[in-house]
Amino acid sequence: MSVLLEMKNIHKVYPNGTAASRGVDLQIHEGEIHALVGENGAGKSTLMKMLFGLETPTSGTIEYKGEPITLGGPRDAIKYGLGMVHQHFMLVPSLTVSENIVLGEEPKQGPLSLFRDRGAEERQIAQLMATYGLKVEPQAKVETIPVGQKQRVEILKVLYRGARIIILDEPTAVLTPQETDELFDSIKALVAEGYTIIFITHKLREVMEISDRVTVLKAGKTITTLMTKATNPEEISRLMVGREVLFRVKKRPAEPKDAVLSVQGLQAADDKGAPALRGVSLEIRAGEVLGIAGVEGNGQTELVETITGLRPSTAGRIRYLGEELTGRSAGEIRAMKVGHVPEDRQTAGASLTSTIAENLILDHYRNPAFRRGPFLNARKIKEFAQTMMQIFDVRARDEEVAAGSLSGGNLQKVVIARELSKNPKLLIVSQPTRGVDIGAIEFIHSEIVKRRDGGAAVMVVSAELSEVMALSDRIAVMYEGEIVAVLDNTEELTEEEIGRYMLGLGTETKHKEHKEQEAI
Amino acid sequence: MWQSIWSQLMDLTLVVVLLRYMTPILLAALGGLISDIAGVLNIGLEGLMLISAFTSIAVGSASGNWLVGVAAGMGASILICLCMGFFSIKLGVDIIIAGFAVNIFGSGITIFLMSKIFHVTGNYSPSERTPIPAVKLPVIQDIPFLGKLLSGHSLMVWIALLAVLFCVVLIYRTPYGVHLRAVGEAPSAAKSLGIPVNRIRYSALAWSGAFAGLAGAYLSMGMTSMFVKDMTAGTGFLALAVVLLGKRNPVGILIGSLIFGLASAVTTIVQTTEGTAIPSQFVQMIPYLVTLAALVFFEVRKRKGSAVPAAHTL
Amino acid sequence: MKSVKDIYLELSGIAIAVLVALACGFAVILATSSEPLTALSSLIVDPVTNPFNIGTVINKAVPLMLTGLALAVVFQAGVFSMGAEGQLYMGGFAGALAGIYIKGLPFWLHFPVIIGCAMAAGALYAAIAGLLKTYANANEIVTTLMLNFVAILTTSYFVNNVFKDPTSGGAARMAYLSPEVLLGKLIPGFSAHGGIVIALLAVVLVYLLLYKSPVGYELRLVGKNGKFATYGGISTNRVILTSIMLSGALAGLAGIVEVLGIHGTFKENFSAGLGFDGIIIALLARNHPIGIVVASLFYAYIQVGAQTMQAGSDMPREVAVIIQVMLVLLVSAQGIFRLLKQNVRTKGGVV
Amino acid sequence: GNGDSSSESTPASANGGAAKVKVAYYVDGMLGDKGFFDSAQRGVDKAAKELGMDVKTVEGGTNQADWAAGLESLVASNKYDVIVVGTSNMTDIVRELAPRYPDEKFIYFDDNIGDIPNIYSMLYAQSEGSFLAGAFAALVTESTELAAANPEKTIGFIGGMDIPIINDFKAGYEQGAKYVDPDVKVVSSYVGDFANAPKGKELALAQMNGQQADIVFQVAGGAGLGTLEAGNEAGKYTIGVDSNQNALYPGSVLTSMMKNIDASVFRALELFQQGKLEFGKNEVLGIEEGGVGLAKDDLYASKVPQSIQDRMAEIEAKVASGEIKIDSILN
Ligand SMILES: Nc1ncnc2c1ncn2[C@@H]1O[C@H](COP(=O)(O)OP(=O)(O)OP(=O)(O)O)[C@@H](O)[C@H]1O
Ligand SMILES: Nc1ncnc2c1ncn2[C@@H]1O[C@H](COP(=O)(O)OP(=O)(O)OP(=O)(O)O)[C@@H](O)[C@H]1O
Ligand SMILES: [Mg+2]
Ligand SMILES: [Mg+2]
Repeated sequence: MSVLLEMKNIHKVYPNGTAASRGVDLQIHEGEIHALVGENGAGKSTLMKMLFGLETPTSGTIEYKGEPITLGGPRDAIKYGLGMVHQHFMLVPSLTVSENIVLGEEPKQGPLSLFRDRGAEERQIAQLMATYGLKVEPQAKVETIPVGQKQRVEILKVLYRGARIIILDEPTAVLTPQETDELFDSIKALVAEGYTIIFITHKLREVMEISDRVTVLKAGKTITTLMTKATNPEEISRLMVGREVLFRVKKRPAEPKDAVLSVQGLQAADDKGAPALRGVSLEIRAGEVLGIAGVEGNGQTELVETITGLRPSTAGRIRYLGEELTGRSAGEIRAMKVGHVPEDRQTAGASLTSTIAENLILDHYRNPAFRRGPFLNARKIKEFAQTMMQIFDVRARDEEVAAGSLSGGNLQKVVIARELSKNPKLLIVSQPTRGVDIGAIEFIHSEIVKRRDGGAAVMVVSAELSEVMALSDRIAVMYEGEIVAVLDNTEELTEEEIGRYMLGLGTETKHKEHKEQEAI
Repeated sequence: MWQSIWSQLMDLTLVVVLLRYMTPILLAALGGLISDIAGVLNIGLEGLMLISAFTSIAVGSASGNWLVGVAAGMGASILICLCMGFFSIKLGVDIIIAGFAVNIFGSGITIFLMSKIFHVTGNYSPSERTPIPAVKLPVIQDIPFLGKLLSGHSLMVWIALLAVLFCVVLIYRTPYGVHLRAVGEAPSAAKSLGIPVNRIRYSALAWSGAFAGLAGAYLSMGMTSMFVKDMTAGTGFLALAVVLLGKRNPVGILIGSLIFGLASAVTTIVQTTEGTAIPSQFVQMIPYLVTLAALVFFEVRKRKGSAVPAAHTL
Repeated sequence: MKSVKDIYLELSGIAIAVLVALACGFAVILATSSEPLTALSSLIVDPVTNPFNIGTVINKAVPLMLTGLALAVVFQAGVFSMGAEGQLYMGGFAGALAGIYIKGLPFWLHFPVIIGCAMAAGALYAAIAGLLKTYANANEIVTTLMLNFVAILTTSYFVNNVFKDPTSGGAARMAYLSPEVLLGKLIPGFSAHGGIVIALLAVVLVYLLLYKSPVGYELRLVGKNGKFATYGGISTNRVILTSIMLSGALAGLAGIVEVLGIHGTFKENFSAGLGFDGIIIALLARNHPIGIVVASLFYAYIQVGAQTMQAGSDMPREVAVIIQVMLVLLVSAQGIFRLLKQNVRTKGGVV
Repeated sequence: GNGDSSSESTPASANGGAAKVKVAYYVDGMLGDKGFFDSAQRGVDKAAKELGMDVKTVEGGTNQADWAAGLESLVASNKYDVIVVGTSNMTDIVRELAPRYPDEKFIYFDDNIGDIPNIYSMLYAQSEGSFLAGAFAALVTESTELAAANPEKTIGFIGGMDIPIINDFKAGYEQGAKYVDPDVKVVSSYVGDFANAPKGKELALAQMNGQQADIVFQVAGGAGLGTLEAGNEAGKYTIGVDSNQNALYPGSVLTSMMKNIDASVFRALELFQQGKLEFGKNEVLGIEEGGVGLAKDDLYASKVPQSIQDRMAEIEAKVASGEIKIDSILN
């Protein structure tokens, strides 16, 4: 295979002084799937932004087919056939899917080509979708479609621009396993047509499954590039993190005690007013982890929000340690030692423009122990924040750093630290490791298990089936706003079996346990 | 009073007055709209209108041609907007500060130029008047009802109404319009697609300058034939309110301007009716109270439409 | 927190901006004046050399500090109120009424009652916009702009009719307040009045409130990320309403301090845009109370400079105003700071 | 007077070697109102030209808070022999300030300042002038000789703001109209400020078209210019204010109610130069003293029917002699 793109000795210093790349080399061969891995903040996204012309390297050269090129902006990159799907969606929410796809390259008509040609737009998009099997409702506003479809829109955008080299920055972080499979099918189809793919992920399983070669970055430097066939996840993770990483969570069998949370016949509506929970009943006992599995959009989000008081219920009851939670405000519920790690850490889980310390004291600023007279006790807060950062290994200069400047993994650690620092009796954790590197995953998982062993009731919601299976003692499967099965997480339980329930194809035999659960 | 309002409604005087009050607000608000959807809220409409009002009448009377005057007014206003862009986009001045600066500047520079060029203070009424012509529709003007409704309005009234259509087409029917919205809503997304974000912002400011320019020209060469210092007297801020009242969409802005125009027209009638017992200050409040009421009405109605109650109120 | 280097960069940035602004101003002066040196020195030197002018700078800075604070409080909560002007009128009005019509109180009680009435009136008036925002989701820019007109017209009606001092002749004003409740001169012979003490006190209190108290924590959190605050169990509506009312109280305080310090009673049109100047001050100071002190003094300084230049040279008022605008624009040009920092940080690199 | 100023170095001046009288005029607002500020400026300018005085005008701007300090810095600079200042807005400020600078001299216009030895003040009986305007308007609306006068006995008044000083004009205007004919209706409206010319025009058009007012008296500064334009456009009549505005729209602006501030300021300055100005004196300048009156220029002579001119001369004489008593709402 010929070398299509080469980045040589790339350095990048951001205006705020962060050295994100410190001599990176990368070679991309034509027609390959090239995986890029590394810890959070290793400089993967930065490198790709430079390749796509969004950032300018401080020094170093980029070559296309052996010729040095300069990329003044995305337009230049598009000329060389580059396309990029960004880690955080680059979509305009109030525009429609098709407007987003053609944005900047609209088909035009009329005098001086002044007007949009909506007919041509529709035709071209329909054809594109048919060719690559990526279906999205073209006239829907982007703000109304689910993440999986947003991802497709991003890929369609790239294809529409005729890109031959496609950069995918953590495309699977927000996808369900099914959606990931579909994405991989599309990627394989593209490669078969001669496209070149650069693929960033934290999931080594995916690296092994789909890539031809893999480059490992660490702290802004290239460690090495390996043939995927000639390596294994253990080796990659050792190169990334610099030590052995455990892939299975070590945990003892659960010793469940009294029920902490019991939910009965819970109903609630989604944002548009349609029923999202249609009578959910479940129970979590102290010292156990209940995993919630399900294809995203089957009511998991609403379930968590209703229990934590962020969404009103329309029927049913929630009891927590013998007290009624229904109708209480989020503030009251949080004050009752309910911890909640929300699925969306960027907006709900953290205030990016506030400092780390400010993010950490969300539950404590009203606490007299953190007061001095009518004021906040700055010294106490500082001590607290520093302790938390130490315990949870949050890597940042100090506690006054804006949360937004942390890498995803570190930010997630801040959120987890805050929720665990209140010693919750009930801990509800949504997507705890989305977009987080393997070292941090290991850490977060072990913290969750520690809490369970400390006697907390834990609910884990994750789109990552493997994560649910690794952490849970029992697994409840949600389908269309109902719990269709509650399964004991034993050695015999397989992903396939859970998958069947997730798709609504459950069998009678397993429904037995489901009924049992309802009887409680 | 009611009788007076009724009779003026019937003989369409109310409509004619309404259109005159509506026009400058509508034009300036459309300008505000375009910059606002591109993410650069233009607080400087007031100053821009003053600058254009002065420039257009000065150039119009010097050249003896209203069209040249209007063009000059628009040009001056666009130029100031580009300077605003330079300060806010290039030098990072907060766009709101830049807008206030334009307002202060507009008031000062017009008075200064008036005294330097025409050696007058306070106001300038050229001896040669070059008003923006009124449109008399040949046959229609003789039809009783239709004639008064459609004929005899200043050309700028029609331009303002057409400008609504123009903005609809510009924003929703052209690629440029989509780019405007993208730049305002998700600049980094726009940038990642190679859309020149800053250039779009400059252009949006230029549009707002063009429309504010038309509005200003109408004040000095349409509604009146003179420039009076600070003659906008808050119109730019009302236009800003209408941008937001109209939910950032041209038709909404038309409705907002009509509501405001109607309230002003009715206020004028109330104010000129003999023997109203209401103190004048309270009569003058009517347009503002009506705007408030309209805002609340639209919001409450919208909220009734959505099924989910806001999760957390007080 | 900022490192010493950052502060150093910031300061040199400001110095550069001021120099550029002065250069621009000097160019304008050269082009329009026949005595540019006199004009320039009266613009820059006069406000700080003559004690009378220093007092004037301080007096002008006082209401700016208070309205600047008022707006910083709402801006920090993510609410773009433009209503300080109307709230200021309401505050000055109610405070003056309390000063004139509440009789028989000893000074030490009367004064706080006046201040309290003014702040309460400002807060209550602001609450209208706050309630419209939280309950009807009505855009605060529109409501506050409209309410400004309503406040000015309402007070105008009352001061011209109901509460007009019969001896005031053609100028509409209420009766003068008794001298003992007025803010007297701080030092005899020096024109600065006691308002500066109130303003600085307010700065300290607002600073403590915003940065050191739980209320301030909630307020800033709502401003920075309302979703996060909601998730954390903070009622965003309550916080928004609190911030708007707090802002109204501060604007009301600005009104009554002007009344007690400068005018002696409530006069029609006494504010002349102080509420809008406050927006500029708050933005210049990036909503920080300490910055507001500096920004207000700077703004007052250039305003007085513009006046002394007009009085002391052949510069017309308008040119002075234009130079004033240039100074504000350039000093707030963050781009200059950004470029400076970037050059320092990435120096040595190929850009 | 200001006999001794030998210490001052004077540039070669018109009046042969003698030191120039230095005059400062403090405007508590901005010039360009085409009203009393401008009028006083004309008086000051005339003094500069004809009496060779050295004149400096300082505009205080619209912020009231600046005025006291602005005037004081002018006074304290000690550069001027006499300071011209006026309007009812400055009364309290000057009353407080003048006693603290007993060596400075003030000429005060448009209000009476009371018993302060270093101030000479002049008050214009604007209600007297407005009375004449009202009588004139009533005669016009009832006229059969004027083409645009309709049978309706309605006249209009447009004020800048609903404030006492404006309402004093209005009160005089109404008294004048009722004097001529008690049945005349007066329609009054206010612009809300002194700048919004388009609104001044709309209000006038509404009075003229909606209420059949055939003549409108404007007391609205810059906004009033819109009113005058409306009269011209609607083919109706208007009355200007403060200075002679007859020439703005000949034949439509039939006359103007003038406050002769320029003449009186000039007169005071002239007396000052001659050392004859009586400081400590308060004068009320009415019709008799030439302080107020209608503008009777060539346009007036040619456009106003002789019968009305005659009636006005008669009424004026009665006002001047005190036969007609006019109530002012001020004081
Ligand atoms: N715009 C920026 N300005 C300043 N620093 C930045 C910026 N973007 C990224 N960084 C910093 O550069 C470093 C590398 O970030 P980058 O986004 O490339 O990491 P990454 O490898 O993509 O991490 P992740 O796995 O979390 O996506 C980090 O320390 C980050 O904080
Ligand atoms: N302007 C900036 N200044 C400082 N840091 C920044 C800036 N922009 C982004 N970063 C940080 O750079 C890091 C990488 O950014 P990016 O957005 O690629 O990843 P992320 O989603 O935060 O992390 P992850 O991929 O682990 O989920 C993040 O920590 C981000 O917060
Ligand atoms: Mg990344
Ligand atoms: Mg008549």
